[in-house]
Amino acid sequence: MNHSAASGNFTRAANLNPGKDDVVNDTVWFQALMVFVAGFSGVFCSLLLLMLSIKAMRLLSGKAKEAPKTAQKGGQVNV
Amino acid sequence: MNHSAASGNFTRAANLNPGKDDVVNDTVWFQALMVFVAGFSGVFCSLLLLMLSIKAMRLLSGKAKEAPKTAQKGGQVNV
Amino acid sequence: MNHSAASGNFTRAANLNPGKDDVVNDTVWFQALMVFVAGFSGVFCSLLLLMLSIKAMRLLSGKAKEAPKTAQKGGQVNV
Amino acid sequence: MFENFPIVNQVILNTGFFSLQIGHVIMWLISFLFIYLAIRKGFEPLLLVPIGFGILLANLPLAPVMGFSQQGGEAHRNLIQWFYDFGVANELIPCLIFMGVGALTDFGPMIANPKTLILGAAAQLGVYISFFAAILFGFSIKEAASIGIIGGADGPTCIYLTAIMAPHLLGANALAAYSYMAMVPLIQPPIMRLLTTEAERKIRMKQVRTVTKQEKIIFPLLGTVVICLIVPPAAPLMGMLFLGNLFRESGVVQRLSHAAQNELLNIVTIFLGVSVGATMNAEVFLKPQPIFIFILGIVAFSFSTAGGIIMAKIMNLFLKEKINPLIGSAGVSAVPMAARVSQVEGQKADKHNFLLMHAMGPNVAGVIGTAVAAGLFLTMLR
Amino acid sequence: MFENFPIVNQVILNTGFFSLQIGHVIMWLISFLFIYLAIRKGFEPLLLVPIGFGILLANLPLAPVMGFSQQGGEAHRNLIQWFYDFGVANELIPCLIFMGVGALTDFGPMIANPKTLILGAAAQLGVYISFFAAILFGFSIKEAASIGIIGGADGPTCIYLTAIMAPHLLGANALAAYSYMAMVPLIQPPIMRLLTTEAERKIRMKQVRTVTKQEKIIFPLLGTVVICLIVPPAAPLMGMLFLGNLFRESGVVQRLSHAAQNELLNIVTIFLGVSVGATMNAEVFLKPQPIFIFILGIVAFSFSTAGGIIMAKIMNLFLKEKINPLIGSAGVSAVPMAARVSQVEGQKADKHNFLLMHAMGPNVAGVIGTAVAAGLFLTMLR
Amino acid sequence: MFENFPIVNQVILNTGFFSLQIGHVIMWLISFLFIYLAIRKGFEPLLLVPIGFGILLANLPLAPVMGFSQQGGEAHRNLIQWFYDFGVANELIPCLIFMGVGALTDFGPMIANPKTLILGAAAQLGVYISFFAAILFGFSIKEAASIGIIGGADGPTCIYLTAIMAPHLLGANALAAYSYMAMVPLIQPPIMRLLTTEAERKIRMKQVRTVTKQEKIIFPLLGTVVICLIVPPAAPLMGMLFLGNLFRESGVVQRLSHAAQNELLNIVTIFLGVSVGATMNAEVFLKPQPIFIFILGIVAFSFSTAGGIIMAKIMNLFLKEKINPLIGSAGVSAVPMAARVSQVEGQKADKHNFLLMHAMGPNVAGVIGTAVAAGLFLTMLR
Ligand code: NA
Ligand code: NA
Ligand code: NA
Repeated sequence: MNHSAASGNFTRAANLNPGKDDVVNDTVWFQALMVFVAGFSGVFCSLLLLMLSIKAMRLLSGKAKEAPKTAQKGGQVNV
Repeated sequence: MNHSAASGNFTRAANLNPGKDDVVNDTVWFQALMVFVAGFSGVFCSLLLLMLSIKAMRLLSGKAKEAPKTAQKGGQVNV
Repeated sequence: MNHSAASGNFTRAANLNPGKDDVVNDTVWFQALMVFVAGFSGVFCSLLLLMLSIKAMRLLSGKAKEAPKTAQKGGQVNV
Repeated sequence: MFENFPIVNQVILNTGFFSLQIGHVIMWLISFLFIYLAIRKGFEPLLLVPIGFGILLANLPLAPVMGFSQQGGEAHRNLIQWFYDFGVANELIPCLIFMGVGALTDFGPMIANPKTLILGAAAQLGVYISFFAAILFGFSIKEAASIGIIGGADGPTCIYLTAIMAPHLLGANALAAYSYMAMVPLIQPPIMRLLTTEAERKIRMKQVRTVTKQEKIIFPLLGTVVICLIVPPAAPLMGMLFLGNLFRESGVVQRLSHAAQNELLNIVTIFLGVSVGATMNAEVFLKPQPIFIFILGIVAFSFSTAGGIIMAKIMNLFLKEKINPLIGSAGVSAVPMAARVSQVEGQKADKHNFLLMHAMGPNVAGVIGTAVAAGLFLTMLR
Repeated sequence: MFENFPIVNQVILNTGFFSLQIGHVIMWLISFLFIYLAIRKGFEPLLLVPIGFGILLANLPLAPVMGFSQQGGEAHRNLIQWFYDFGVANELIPCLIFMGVGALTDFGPMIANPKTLILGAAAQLGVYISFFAAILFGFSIKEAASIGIIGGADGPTCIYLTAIMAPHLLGANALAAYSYMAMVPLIQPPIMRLLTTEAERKIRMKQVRTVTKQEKIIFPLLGTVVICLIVPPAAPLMGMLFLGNLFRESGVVQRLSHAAQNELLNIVTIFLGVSVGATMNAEVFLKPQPIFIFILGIVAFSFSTAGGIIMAKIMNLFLKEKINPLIGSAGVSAVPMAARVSQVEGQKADKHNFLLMHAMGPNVAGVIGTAVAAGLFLTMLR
Repeated sequence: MFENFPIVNQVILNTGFFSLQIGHVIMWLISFLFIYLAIRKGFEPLLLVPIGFGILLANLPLAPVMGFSQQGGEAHRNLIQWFYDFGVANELIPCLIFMGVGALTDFGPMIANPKTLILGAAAQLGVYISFFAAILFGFSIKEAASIGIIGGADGPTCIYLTAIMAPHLLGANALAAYSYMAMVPLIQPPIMRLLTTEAERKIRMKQVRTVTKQEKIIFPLLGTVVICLIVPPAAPLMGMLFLGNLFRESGVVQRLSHAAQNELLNIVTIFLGVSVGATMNAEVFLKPQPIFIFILGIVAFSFSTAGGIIMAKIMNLFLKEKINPLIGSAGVSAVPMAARVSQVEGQKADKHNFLLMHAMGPNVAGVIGTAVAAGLFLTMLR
């Protein structure tokens, strides 16, 4: 099953890195700003969502017993 | 040296698995019974033979000293 | 970067091992002597040079403090 | 949404949310179920925790975990695909685990009482019964072999054979094998009580003789030659099992024995578990086959248990010193749990009847029995 | 010299002396510098000792260390090229190190105080500031991303992203990342004092509530699903981090948790360090880029520190129970050092103010923040 | 036999019995011999137990252990072929073992007394004598080099060079090298007594000066540069040896040093031993060559021992403070056994003469000497 990450049309369209010696023109400058904004807000959204999920987990499992009964300490490796 | 296990003429002859959706016809049924018998008796023969070898080993090494003198405990790894 | 060890002109020129069943003729005999001399003296030169460098290291770091202050014993692995 | 901001648009389009299907969520629940069973109920945690997590990883839409992803024109293996291709598909890890198992296993009780090997052989009955039943269920003969071997109650052998014979069933087979191994204390007792009389359960067996160090060192060499001559395809598994055992018994290579049963065993167990779990994405798993496999698994374990007990009773017809049939069920090699079950059942009948060491004989014999069964399937069907 | 003795001549011609260039010697000095910093000044020794030695190996003329050497017509990988191709270039080792980090990390303080995640996010500011600055410096956008991620103060993530985006900058990026992580106790305090008032530094925070074992077990599963759905390319890193954490918190797989944080972590660290160092031969390293990278690295770390502190002050505008902004800088995830720096600065203001556990929240949150940032760069730029 | 039952017939035909030849049985005996020597006589057990078992595995007819087996049209590597191709043929494992050796070795005695390096060089005499003798025996020059290096009494270096120069002799060379290393306490004493006078054996040597930590840290860096500049092809072995030593002496990377000399060393030793042993099937081994190799091996060890002693006597002509020639034989780097032999012989002459630390100098110098010799063979002959 080939989970190839949908290759960003962003790279194709703006052909941002024609090679290491690309000239810093306005499109690159603008694209970089877009990456800045999209990236940083992406980080905030992700971690905010994780924060909310942790709070939700807390509510749901609030009443749960303190220490769940874990399995006997089977040192031997079962085949 | 190419130790290729002699590919069973069994698979070629009876072409048992033309694909996952093979119809359970009598030849497959019979073949499966053959595999059942050959396999199970094979397991018995192998383990019986191993049993006999252990008994033989016991006789031969019966008189051997109890704990063989093992090497000094050389912790250092010799290059 | 391809650090291919300059392949010895020695092997090409004297084509020393035309195959395991080569006849021990005088050129092989002489070549082997050359390898003996070059190899053994190479070992001596290398180890002599190492000996001199150790002596030099001793002089330079002679006055250095006895046990340099090593870092605190940070058990935790820093990511 | 953010058409005029192509990048933001692209970030949002490439999140997993848009490719999330109900199948993924179901597989998450299956993953959490097995992790729960492993942690709270102690179901083979060393395997089912990494397998459970592997299932979770395999069902994260668009996540480059299994398969290949394009990078500058070339197809690069994703993270877990490396573990799978170089650890499971090439049959390497199951053999390395067997080396660790060999270094952990004391064959003494079996060497002391060689006829327990017959119990170990008989306890493979479930393998062939469920193999045959699988054919009737419509599985191909190779698939049936991989399902049958679940009855051997031996994780590495099951994964080893399935990876060769029917890789698409790897996840389901491994899950069934490890789950039923964990449920041995539930599955076996009823069958053991059903097939044995009170008197038989009370049979006291003579003290197991002490086996000399010399015998314990010679046995792995003997076993390798005998087994691998009869069933060459079993050589990788048997060879590593007996190599690990030689490390253990030789007493002069503690470093190697320690590495085989700790460092190496733990590291490869992580890779095995995660990669086996990661084969279970929704398309492969959410089909009728796994359900059949779980049914056949119970059939296999029950008949294996029965096979061992019945064989013990048959042998008692001929033996002067009777065998307590309760140790027969230990031929189902969930080492050492099956042997403990025999001990517990034995003590229910007679508190002072210690069967553990006697049951260890068939228990370790069953490990060899299942590897031989797998080798024979390979001889016949590859 | 010894024309009539071809072999002697050949031995001499093939010594490294004749191919030695000034660039090699400079790289030796760089190697010795970082080994000195690692051993005498305690600069991330676990990484900088092998990296430093790798630099030395990569700059021995004619030595078959990296690259390929001809052997009977075929090109064979040299020693370290094996480690690089099968450990770094295929992104494997950084993920295995993250599994060890996960097994070493206690997310408790963060679960107890989820809003510290916002500090962890804000502390990625330096990543994007230096990303943008790198573009202005003329780096390509992929190179800029690999330089920006240095600001995340996270070795494995930096190596993971650089190996995909700009492999030719791997040595410089890794050196900068690990050096600045080691200098966190020098870089952060001035910025922390600059951006906070005496009163703010004295803020006492409520005792961190105890987190139940159940929450600690559920969190890695929750985190994997949430993060990998939003940023699929972060799945390899995040998956392994949370797998290691599940091993730790489940309490039933000590063997696997121990292997992940000791045997496996130590072995792969050796291979990672040596192979990263060995990419730094003179031609690749002795160029202006590394200097810019080191400058941008300082910029990144400073803004990351500032980002965390400023965010804490912003949050205080809305929060009843104030956060001591000094823990904001711990969002720069040099775990656990950045948290210790917060504690030390806190105690300078008020000897009895113990901020360590509070600072661990943003500290571990920053690990997730940087991996998410790397994932987003991959979504946008691969 | 069971014609009408094709499967049963096939199972029987595919057992190893029908393909068993006398050669296989002879190799079994050789395997059991070396396992016996390793376990009962303590002959290098860490290597000879796995090598012995590898020989057994390689001589099980039809067993898919080495080589390739057909699976659905493609040729798949068998189990041990994986270890061989990715551990021995690519020269990886010998270098990793050298890293472990470096982490185990204290170069202090050699740094304290640098002239012991000359003894280490002289003790390579046997390498070149047996190299030359091998040519006279009709071996090709590459084969002769691989046989000569046995005289260096250094397992990893011998396997490293043989895998490049004459892979078909790998089994025989490794067996000879490790057997003779184990027999150093038998081979050396007669030669030591033959070449030294009673007075010489009584020579007391000045207390070895303590070497500063700083010198011990600088030495591996110095050694890497000096040796790898003169003999670039020795870089993989020498680089790893000194990297391991740097881990040991730096004192700030205990985790890495511990991994290098325990986990990593033990795991790769298992793979090395089994795969080297598994190259010894009957066709390759049951030929005259191994016999010659064993003869030349004795020649090599004897001349190496003699070389070290004679050099010590020569040096005494020029030195004020005499060297006890008995430490010269320790230049044959079976570390630390050869040094112990010098101590024992010294005490036979004078009970209170402790030569061990003095003998450790040439002993560890011999490790470098042999690796340099191997590097020079590669420079001249590859
Ligand atoms: Na079994
Ligand atoms: Na971070
Ligand atoms: Na040597």
